[in-house]
Amino acid sequence: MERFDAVVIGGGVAGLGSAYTMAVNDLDVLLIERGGNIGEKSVYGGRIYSWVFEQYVKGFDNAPVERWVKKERLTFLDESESVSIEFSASRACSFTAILTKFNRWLSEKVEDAGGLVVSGVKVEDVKREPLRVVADGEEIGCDVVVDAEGVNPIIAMKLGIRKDWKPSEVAVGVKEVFKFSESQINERFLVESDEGLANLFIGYPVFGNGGGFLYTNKDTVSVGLVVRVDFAMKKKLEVYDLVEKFRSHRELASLLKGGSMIEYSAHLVPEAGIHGVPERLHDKNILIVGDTAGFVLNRGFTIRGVDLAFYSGVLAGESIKKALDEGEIALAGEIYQRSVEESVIMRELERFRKALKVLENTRLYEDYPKTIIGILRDVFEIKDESKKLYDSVMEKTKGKKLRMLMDVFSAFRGL
Amino acid sequence: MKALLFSETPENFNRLSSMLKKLGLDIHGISFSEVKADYIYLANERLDYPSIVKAFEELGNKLNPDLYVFSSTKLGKEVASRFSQRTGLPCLTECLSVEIDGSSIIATRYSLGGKTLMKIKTDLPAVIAVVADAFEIEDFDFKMEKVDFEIKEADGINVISREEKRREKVGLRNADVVVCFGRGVRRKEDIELIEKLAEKLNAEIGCTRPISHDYRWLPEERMIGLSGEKISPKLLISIGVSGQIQHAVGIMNSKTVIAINNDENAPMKEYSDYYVIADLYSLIPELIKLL
Amino acid sequence: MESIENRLGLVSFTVDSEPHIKPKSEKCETCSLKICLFICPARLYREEDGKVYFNHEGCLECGTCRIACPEDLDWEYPKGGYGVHYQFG
Amino acid sequence: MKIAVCVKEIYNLEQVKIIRETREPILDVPKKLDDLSKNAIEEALRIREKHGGEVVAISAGSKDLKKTIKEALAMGADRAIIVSEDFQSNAENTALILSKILSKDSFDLILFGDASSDEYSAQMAPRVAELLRIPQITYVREIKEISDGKIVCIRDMDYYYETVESNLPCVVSVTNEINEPRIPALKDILKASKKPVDVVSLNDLKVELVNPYQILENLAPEIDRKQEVIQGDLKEVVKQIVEVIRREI
Repeated sequence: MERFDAVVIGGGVAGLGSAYTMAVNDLDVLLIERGGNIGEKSVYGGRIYSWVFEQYVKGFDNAPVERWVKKERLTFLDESESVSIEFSASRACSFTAILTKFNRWLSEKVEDAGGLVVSGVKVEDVKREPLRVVADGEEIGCDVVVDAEGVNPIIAMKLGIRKDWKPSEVAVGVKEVFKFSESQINERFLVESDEGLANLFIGYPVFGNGGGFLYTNKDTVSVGLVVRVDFAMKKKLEVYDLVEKFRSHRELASLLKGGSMIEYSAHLVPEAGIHGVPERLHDKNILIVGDTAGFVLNRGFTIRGVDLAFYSGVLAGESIKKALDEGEIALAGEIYQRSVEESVIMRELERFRKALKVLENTRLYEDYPKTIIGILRDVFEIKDESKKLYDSVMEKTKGKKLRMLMDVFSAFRGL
Repeated sequence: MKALLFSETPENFNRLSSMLKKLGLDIHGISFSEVKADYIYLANERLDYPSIVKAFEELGNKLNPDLYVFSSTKLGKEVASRFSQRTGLPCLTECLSVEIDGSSIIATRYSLGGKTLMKIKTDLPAVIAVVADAFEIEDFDFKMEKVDFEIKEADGINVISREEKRREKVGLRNADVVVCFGRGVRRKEDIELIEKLAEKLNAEIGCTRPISHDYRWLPEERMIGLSGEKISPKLLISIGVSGQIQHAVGIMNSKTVIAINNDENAPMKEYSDYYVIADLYSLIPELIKLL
Repeated sequence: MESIENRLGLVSFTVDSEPHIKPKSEKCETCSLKICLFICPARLYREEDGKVYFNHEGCLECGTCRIACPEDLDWEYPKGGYGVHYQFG
Repeated sequence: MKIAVCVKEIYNLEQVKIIRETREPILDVPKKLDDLSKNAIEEALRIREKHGGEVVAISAGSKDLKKTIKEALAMGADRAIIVSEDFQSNAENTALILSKILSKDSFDLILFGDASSDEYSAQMAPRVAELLRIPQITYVREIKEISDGKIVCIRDMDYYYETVESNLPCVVSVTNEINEPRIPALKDILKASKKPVDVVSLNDLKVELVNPYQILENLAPEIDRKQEVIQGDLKEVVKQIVEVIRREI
C-alpha cells in the first residue's frame, strides 16, 4: 500500500491551499481530484480577494489575474429600469479570475513545491484505524486526510463530520461567460486594461434571497445569478431560465451586446454563514476545509469564499505540520480547530452572524429596489409639472417609513 | 506550370487530374492503367513506398515539376511524406482544395479534429496529398501522350502478400442514408413504421438517447449523439426528434437533413435543411406509399 | 434568447454510460412537488405520463436536486475523469 | 528489445469551443496525450511483455508536455525523453527533433500512432524513418512476429490488407484497431511520478528550425442548414419530401 503523510480530497482552492502549505513544509502530500484536469469542476462568481494569496503563495505576481477590481457597482433592478451606485477605488484588494485557470496555476505551484497532484480519480471513501483513502479500488495509507470535496459533502457526511445542507442554507448559482475583445470591455465599462468592474444586482428577476453579478475579465465577462434554494422552491422559479430573464433586462442586454456566449455553468454556494459551520471541523486526523466546512461569508453586496477557502487550507496544512513536528499527529485536528477559531475566518463569520437574518428580509429585494427606482423616476422624469424630491420620497414611503428606517438600521448593523 | 501526379486507382487519378487541369497545370502522371493526363507514364504496378518514392525522385529530377501530387490515401500520404523529407520540399496532406497564388499554393484542410477548416500557404515547388473525393471527374482536353515507364524495385520493405478488402456491411457511421427517430414515436410497436421507411430507402436506423437508454426499444449501438454514434450520411431523415444538442453533435456532419416533427419550434429546426411540420403517424405511411 | 439546450451545447462533457444520479421512480410517481422539474439549472428532469426521467448527459454537477428533492435521491458525483469539463468556472 | 514510442500531446479537442460570431476556436484548453499515441504505447508494452526490454516515450511539445508525458509513464513506459519548450510546430521541425533524440540511442523498434487525432497529417513516421534512413511500416493493424532481427506486420490500407516484412531497426505506425490501450490505475499514476523524465533543450540538440508554412486562417465551417419549413396539405408535403429524397440519394 502506498503511503503519504497526508492525502487531500479535492483539487479546488481549499484543497490546493492545504496541499501547497504542506508541500512547501516538506510533507509528503498527495492531492486527488476527480476532474480530468485540475480546475474543471470549479465554479464561482468571478472575484477573488487577494490578501491570502499575496501573503502565502510565492510567485503570486505570475498568477492568472484577469483584472484588478477598481470599480464596484451596486445596481437595483425592477422589471425594466435600474439605479446604480458606483464606487471607484484608488487601489484594489480583489481581482477577477477564471477559477478553472487559477486553480490550475495553483496546482502547478503545489507540484513545484514537491506535492503530488493526481486528477481524473475520484475518492470513494475514507476508512479509519488505520487511516486510508479509497480511490480507484485501491487504498492509500496516510497520517491525515484533508477533506476538501466542496459544497456537496458526500464523504464528510458519511464520516459523520458534518450534516447535509438544508435548502435554506445554500444558494444555487448559475453563470454565463461571454467573449468580447479586450478593448470592447475597456470601452464599454470605462476601465483600463488591467482594471475591472464588479457589479452586483438586487431585484429583478429574483425579488428574494439572491441577486445577480457581473464581473469583467480580460476579454470575457462573467454574468450570473444566485438564488437561495428554499426561495426558488417556494416560488417555483425555473432556475434554468433565470439567467436568461436577467440577461434580457435592458440594463444587462446593453452591457452584454455583441458578446458571444461561450459557457454556462452552475454550482451551489453555502450561504448560512457561521450557522453552516459545524462545531467540530475534524474527526481526529480528518480535517474539513473550504466549502465542506461552510467557510463562505455573504454580506449581501460582497460574497467571500475563495480567499477563506484557501486560508482554511493553509491553516489545515500548518496545523498538520505542527502536529507532525510535535510527534503527535492525532493532535492535528485539535490544532486546526483552535487555529480556525482564532483566525480571521471565524472572526469574520462571527462579525456577520446577523447578516443572514438581515438578508432574510424580502423587502430588501423587492420593495426597496422598486421604491428607489420610483423616486428617481419622479425626480428625473419631467412631463409638465416636476415633482419635488421631498414629495416623492414621502409618497413612495408612505406608511412604511418606520419599518424602512429599522430595516436600514439593521442592515447597517448586520452587514 | 507542371504537376507530377500519382494515384493507385484510376478513379482518384482522374478526379485529381481534372482538379489540376482546372488550375491550368500540365499534368504528368504515373499510373498503372489508362487515365486522363497530358503525359501518361504507364507503369508496372508497384505498391511499396520505397519504389514509388524512388520513381518520383527520378522523374522529379528530369521534369522539375512545380507540384507533386498524390491522392490522400494511406499509401499516398506515406509516399508524400517520405518523398518530402527526402527532397526537403514542403508537404501538405489531406487537402480539400488547392489554389495557385503566384509562386505559392494555398490549400485548405480540416484542423483540430474537424472543428475548423485551415487555409495554409506554402511556396512552390511543394508536395501535396489531396482528398480525391472532394473533386469531380471533368472532361478536359488532355494531350494523352504515353510514355513508357518502369517503377524499379528499391530497398526497404518486403511485401509478402496482399489481400483485397471486401466491402463490409455498412453500419450507422458509414451509412449513406440514416433514418433516426426520437420520442415523437410513441409506442414500441410503431418502430415497424420506421423500419418500413428505412427499408424503402435502404437506410440504417438510429435513435436518440431516451429510445435506447430509457425505453430500451433499440440496442445502445443505435443511439446517435454525444455519447453514441456520430454519423455523416448523405441524407438524414429525423423523425420525432426534439434536437437536444447532445443529439445534434452526432448529426452535424450529415449532408442533408430532413426533420419531421409536430412541434414547430423544436431545436431540431436549426439543424435541419427541411423542417417538416406534420404528424408523423399520418405522414410516414403516405411517404412509404410514394417511395 | 438562448434555450437551455443551446446553452448546454456550449459545455463540454465526458459522458459515462451509467447515470450518476438515479431518481427513485416509484417515489417520483407519487411526489406532488416535483421540484426537480424546475430547480435543475440544466433542466435535465422531464416528466412524461407521471414518470420522471433524468438525462445525466448534461449534468452540471451542482447538487441542487440533491438538496431540493424531498425524497432520498440516489446522488453521486460522476466517476473520476467523467462529467462536466468547465473552462471558465 | 529497446523500443521507442514517439507520442504527441494535442489539445483536448472535445473542449475546444468555437466563438459563434467569429467562428474562431478558443484554444485555451488542457492538453492530453493523443489517443493514437496511446495505441502505440500499448503495443510497445505488449512487445516488452513478450520480448523483454525497455520502452522509452519520446515527444516534443509545449511547456505542458512535462505534465502530459506522465500519461505515457502511467501507462507503463519506463522513462521519457522530451523537448518541452515552445517552438514553431510543424512536421519538419518535430521530425528533426525526434530523429535527433532517437539517433543518440540505438532502438530496435520505433513506434508511432499512424496519425494524430487533431491534424491527421500522418507525416511523422515516414519523415523520421527517412531521417534515420531506416524502413517504415505504416498503418499496422497487427504485428505478427518479431524475431531474428525482423518484424512482420499486417497493414490496413485503403483498398487492401498487406503483410509486410522488414529488418530491424524499423519505424512502425499503428492504427487504433491494433489494441485497446490500458487505462492506468491510481497505483500506476503514483508510480509514474517517480519515473525519470529527461528534458532536453533545443539548444542541446542543435536543431535548425524551419517555417515553410503560413496559416492564413483557421475557422470553424459555417453551419448553414437551410431551415426550410415544409407544412400544409399532407399530399403536397409528402410530394415535396419525396423530391428532396430523390435529389439527395
